Amino acid sequence: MIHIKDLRKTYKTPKGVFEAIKKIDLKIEQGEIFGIIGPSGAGKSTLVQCINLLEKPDSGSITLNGQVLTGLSEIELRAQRRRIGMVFQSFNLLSRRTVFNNVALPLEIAGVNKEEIKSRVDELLNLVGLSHLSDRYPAQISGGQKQRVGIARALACHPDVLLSDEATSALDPETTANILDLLRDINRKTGITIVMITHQMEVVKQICDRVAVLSHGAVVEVGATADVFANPRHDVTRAMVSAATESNLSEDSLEILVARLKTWVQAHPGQDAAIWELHLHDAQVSGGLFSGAAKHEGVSFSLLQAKVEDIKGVAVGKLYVQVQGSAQAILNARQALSNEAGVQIQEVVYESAND
Amino acid sequence: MIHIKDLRKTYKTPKGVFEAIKKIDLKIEQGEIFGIIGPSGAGKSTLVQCINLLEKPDSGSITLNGQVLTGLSEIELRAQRRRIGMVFQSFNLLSRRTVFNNVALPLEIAGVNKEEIKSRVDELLNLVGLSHLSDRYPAQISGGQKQRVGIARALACHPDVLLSDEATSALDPETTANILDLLRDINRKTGITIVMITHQMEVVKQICDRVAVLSHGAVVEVGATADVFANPRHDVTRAMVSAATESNLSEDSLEILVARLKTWVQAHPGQDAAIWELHLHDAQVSGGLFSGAAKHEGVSFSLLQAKVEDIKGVAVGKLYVQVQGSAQAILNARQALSNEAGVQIQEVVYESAND
Amino acid sequence: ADKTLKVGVTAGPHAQIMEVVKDEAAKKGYNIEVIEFSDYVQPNVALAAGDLDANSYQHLPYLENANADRNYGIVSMAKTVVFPIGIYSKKIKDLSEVKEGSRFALPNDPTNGGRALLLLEKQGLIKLDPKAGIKATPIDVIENPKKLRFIELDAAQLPRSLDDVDFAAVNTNFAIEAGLTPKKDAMVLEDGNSPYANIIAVREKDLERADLKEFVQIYQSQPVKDFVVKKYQDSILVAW
Amino acid sequence: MNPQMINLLMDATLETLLMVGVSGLAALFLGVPLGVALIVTDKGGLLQNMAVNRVLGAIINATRSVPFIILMVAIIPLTRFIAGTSIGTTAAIVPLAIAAIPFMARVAETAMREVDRGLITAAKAMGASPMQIIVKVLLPEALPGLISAMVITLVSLIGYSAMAGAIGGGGLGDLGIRYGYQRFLPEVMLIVVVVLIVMVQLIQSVGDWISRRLSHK
Amino acid sequence: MNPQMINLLMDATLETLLMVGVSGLAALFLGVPLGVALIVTDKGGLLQNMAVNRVLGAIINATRSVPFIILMVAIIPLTRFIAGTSIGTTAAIVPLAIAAIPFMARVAETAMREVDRGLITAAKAMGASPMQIIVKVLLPEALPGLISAMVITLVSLIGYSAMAGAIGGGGLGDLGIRYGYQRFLPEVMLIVVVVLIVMVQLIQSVGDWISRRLSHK
Ligand SMILES: Nc1ncnc2c1ncn2[C@@H]1O[C@H](COP(=O)(O)OP(=O)(O)OP(=O)(O)O)[C@@H](O)[C@H]1O
Ligand SMILES: Nc1ncnc2c1ncn2[C@@H]1O[C@H](COP(=O)(O)OP(=O)(O)OP(=O)(O)O)[C@@H](O)[C@H]1O
Ligand SMILES: [Mg+2]
Ligand SMILES: [Mg+2]
Repeated sequence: MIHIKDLRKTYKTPKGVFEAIKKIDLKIEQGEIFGIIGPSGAGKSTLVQCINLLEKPDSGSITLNGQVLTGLSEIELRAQRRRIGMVFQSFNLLSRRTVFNNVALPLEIAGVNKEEIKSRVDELLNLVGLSHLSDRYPAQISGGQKQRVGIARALACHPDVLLSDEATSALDPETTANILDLLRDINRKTGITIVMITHQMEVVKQICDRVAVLSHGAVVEVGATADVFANPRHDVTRAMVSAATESNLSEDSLEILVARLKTWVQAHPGQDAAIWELHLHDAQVSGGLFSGAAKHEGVSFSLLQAKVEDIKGVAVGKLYVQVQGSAQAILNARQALSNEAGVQIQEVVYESAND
Repeated sequence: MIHIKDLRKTYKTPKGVFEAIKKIDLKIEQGEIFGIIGPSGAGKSTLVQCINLLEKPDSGSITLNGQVLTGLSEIELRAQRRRIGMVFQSFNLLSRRTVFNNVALPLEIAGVNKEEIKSRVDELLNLVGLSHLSDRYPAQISGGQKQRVGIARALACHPDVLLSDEATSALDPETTANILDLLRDINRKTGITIVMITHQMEVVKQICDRVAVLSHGAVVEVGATADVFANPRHDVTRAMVSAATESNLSEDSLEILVARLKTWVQAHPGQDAAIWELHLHDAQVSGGLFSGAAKHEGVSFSLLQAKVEDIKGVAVGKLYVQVQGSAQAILNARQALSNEAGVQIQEVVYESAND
Repeated sequence: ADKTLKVGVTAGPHAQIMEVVKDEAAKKGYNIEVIEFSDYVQPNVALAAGDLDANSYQHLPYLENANADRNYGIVSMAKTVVFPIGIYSKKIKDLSEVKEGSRFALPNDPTNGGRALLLLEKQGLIKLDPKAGIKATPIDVIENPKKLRFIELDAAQLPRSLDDVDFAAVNTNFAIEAGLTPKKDAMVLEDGNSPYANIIAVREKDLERADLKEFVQIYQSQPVKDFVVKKYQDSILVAW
Repeated sequence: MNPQMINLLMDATLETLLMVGVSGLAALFLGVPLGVALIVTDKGGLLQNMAVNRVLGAIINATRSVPFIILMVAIIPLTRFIAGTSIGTTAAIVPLAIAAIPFMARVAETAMREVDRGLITAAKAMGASPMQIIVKVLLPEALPGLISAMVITLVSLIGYSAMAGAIGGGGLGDLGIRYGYQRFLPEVMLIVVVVLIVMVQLIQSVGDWISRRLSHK
Repeated sequence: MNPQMINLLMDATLETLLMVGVSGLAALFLGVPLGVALIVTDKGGLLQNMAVNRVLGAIINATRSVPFIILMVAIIPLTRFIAGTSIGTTAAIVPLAIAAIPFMARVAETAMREVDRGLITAAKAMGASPMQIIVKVLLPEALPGLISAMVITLVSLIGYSAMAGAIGGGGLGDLGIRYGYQRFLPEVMLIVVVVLIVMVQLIQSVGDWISRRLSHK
């Protein structure tokens, strides 16, 4: 569907030429929801703006549906762009048009007649929950409302491709969920291809079939979302993904927990206690996890914190558990757990009455 | 520290007067990191802009450190504002000033001398990771980079209060974490009071001592972050918080899991299998959770998905587990789990060989 | 419509007189359309182009010059009035008191500027390049023993400038309207038989047009003369 | 003041309105497009074409360089071609328009230069043609500025129209000059100036009002 | 062309430069502040004061209403007070400046009107005084527009300065009119026009260059 080949893009800066995109090759399939993640300044916005040639690449080619965009005349390009919806990171709403007329703009440009525009815009505003604001001007609505106007506008012409640059960054979790449902729905019904830049790993996880990780203007990793999340291979990916699948016990929490453990150990002579950090790589293997470990009599587990994500049938994540029991029992349990494949175990604290 | 009393604010719109803030009373303590969450359009930005009177409230008073701001002359107000840093949702960077000079602006306004400005700005840019971009203009940097310039600028004058409107919305998880660490650090060292509007529940959870939930221009809930997250009392709060503490098994995942269960049950005559959804309200109680349930011989648990947050010593969340065993064993285990306080159990699927 | 005549004039006495002519002509069934110009070139241009039937704003030397320059093919049909130019001062009483380096203001328009210089030459204060003739401008001054400084101003501006210059050449009409009395205040005044009598100019081919002839007759009638004498006293002299 | 003077004043007011109105319309319908052409052909513009841009700029500058009196005279053949005559109010409209068009183009250019680039980019992303971008984005977004530009042009035209007397154009300014300045009738000058002030104040107020109504920033 | 004519031309060029330069500076140093005053006292402005705003607006409009010739005459006492004389190049600067200041104020106002409100708000939030906001935000952000405004004003001044001949101001425009046009020396007119075009083109190019260098949008 979208084929990005050998793309390069530089900007002139006070300190010389800056390579915003060093060399990118990507293939995005028809009907796919394709995520693009990466640290701030990695070149994500530049990349999507190159897809519909809003930024002229220095070299390389963009092919859309077999059509090489980079070779097209302005007029031919225009026809192609009408099939591409775009949500801008900075919204780019027209300040002198109402919410309604902002959403109507792409329809006007496409030459849709007035009645159809009216019904389509009403429908769209309804979908993004802004029907009541149709007469307002952008200066009179909130950040999240602006963002939703941008989304409605991008969807107005029933595009074949949606380029979305941080389309849910200004939305609360519930509205985000609604918008993602909406996008997935449209994707299922119309087979629209969606390219989604986002910083929100939940968003990637919930909606993206595949994901590319950008860093310093290059793709460092690309693959099915579950694969990338389960086995991040690049440091940058790990740093990004850990936010969705890991959750470190905060210092504050740890302090409270350790204090609690100490009290418990004091009160139960002969019993020890520990906090373990468990990394899961594969849920199928972890099937017997707790049942197996718990079978060792004399140990009791309790869950402190867990972030385990089922990514399309595969559980990935980290959990913190508290173990209580005799020193030997704890040791046995640990052994048992360590033997399970797909589980890594790390001791965070160990409190013993002897201390 | 900040005392908001009986605040009201309306806007004129094409459809008549709109009550953006219906009536808000809030007390924010010295040195606190205070979160404000709420759906898009709830009035969060309006509220913080009222705190330093960038928006003139219709009525009500704002008291800062015992000083009633609402009664001050413009000149007195100016002195107060210099003690308040502000990060804007829309960045509001000066397009004709470089990154360096944007951060320098509040220092210039405060009359700091050139050398000090230079060293302070360099320090700040370093803190937010933008030292290499100091000569660039806002049009030449990415969204997340702009946001970090905004943060650096707000911190420039060592303010007593930081009003932050979605200061991390355009940042990737790693950068967000760095910024939050930075803010917490400053908070600890200088006792700065931080008012943080955010849509990111992780942010609230990680950094906010207390949190207020806004909906339709009114505070519907306010309290310690852990309390609010553990026991959301209002629907709006539940909807917001669930994103951080709950994670529903996606349809896709469920499909795959059910198929897998069916195959397993077919292959193990006499054995049943189920998926349960467990809600945890209190980790201390859940101490014996798995050990207890797992003691019922003949059942094996495996974790599918979990989002359990330790919020300052209290575990809150939801998890999905898969249970396998004889029908009776499963029933027993379920009974045992249900009897635990602080745990709610719900069956998602039950597969039996008899089906 | 047949009896309509378009006549170009410049603002001031020419226009005022023409209003009277217009009223007189109306009695004879003529409709005179008076077009006022605030420029000294356009009335001839418009006449030559056929946009006017006649104009009344210039003196013969000026017309001759204009014809020589631009080949208008315009001729004088009749004399009208004379605006004697005078030299005035608020600083000195007589031209003999003119000091070295004095500032002399003169009109900056071509119908009057050359005249002022010629008047000054006549008083022996300067000498002009003989080739310049009526077109003379300060650059045509070839001898200037008193090292006079020439300041060219809008004709209407001249009476207003008397406080700032040592002496100035002022058209009588502007002098009167500014409250000066030419006979009394002028140090030098052109006389009535000056060559600078204003004229009614028409295109050469129209010289024999009956309506224009009748128009001239109306202009040179007694009521018009009475008006001029009464209105302008001695500052504007009838030249027919 | 005698009735004749009142008549003169009425006529002059109408003449001024006619001259300023028609040449103002010319400025609107030709000056704004010219300003648009300057913007879009400029470096980084929608239809970047430095050659066209330079030529347009040079023509505009050349026209603006020529003092109005000289301009009036220089274009007489054109005036006659358009207005059928080279003198009078109708004829004066032609040079006034010729002066107003490049003036408006420059002021409009300044107003349009400040339109947020992101909005043009957004329209491009929608597949808008340059014409659609101009009509649907550039002009509407610059509208309050363009209205100020129009007000500035109209007021300047009132000033310029005073010079139209050179070709018999008449109008208030010329009346003021002829009677007030050349004939030393300060009262006429005063009345003329008062009428002019009222006229300018009106144009300004209407412009400000529209501009404010349209600004939704 | 004879050496005398060349002299005249040189003098006239210098006179024009002097008149336009000095009155341009006046426009810059008084017109821009006046434009700022219009902006900040307006409804919703930094120092909202509708009374002051209306009075300033009325004064500007009144000054702009008066045809330049009449203005020149009307302010003779002021001119004499400031320049010591009412005629000549120095004297011409006074009415030119008086005309240029309100003109610049209006064009600058248009340029400053479009500055993003959010930036003013941001500066307010930092506790900036109105003066600091003007100097550090309003003016710098409007700078490219202000430079265009200055160019428009300078070019208009060149046109106006041609009328300064009425009070003996001299300059290129006047030279062109008197020698080229009235005394029919077409070569003089041509040379004058060429010099004027070069001058305007230069001002425009320098302005565009600065404006482009400063625009970081
Ligand atoms: N100038 C205005 N005129 C009219 N209504 C306004 C104006 N500014 C804001 N509003 C309305 O007031 C409400 C609160 O806006 P505000 O910007 O405070 O929301 P918010 O809680 O910050 O939302 P978000 O999370 O989307 O940024 C919104 O419904 C918005 O439409
Ligand atoms: N016009 C420009 N001139 C110079 N450098 C630029 C320009 N635009 C972007 N850059 C640089 O190019 C890099 C990529 O920018 P881009 O906007 O694509 O980043 P991004 O991945 O979208 O970041 P973010 O997540 O913060 O939005 C950044 O380092 C930025 O500083
Ligand atoms: Mg980006
Ligand atoms: Mg907001």
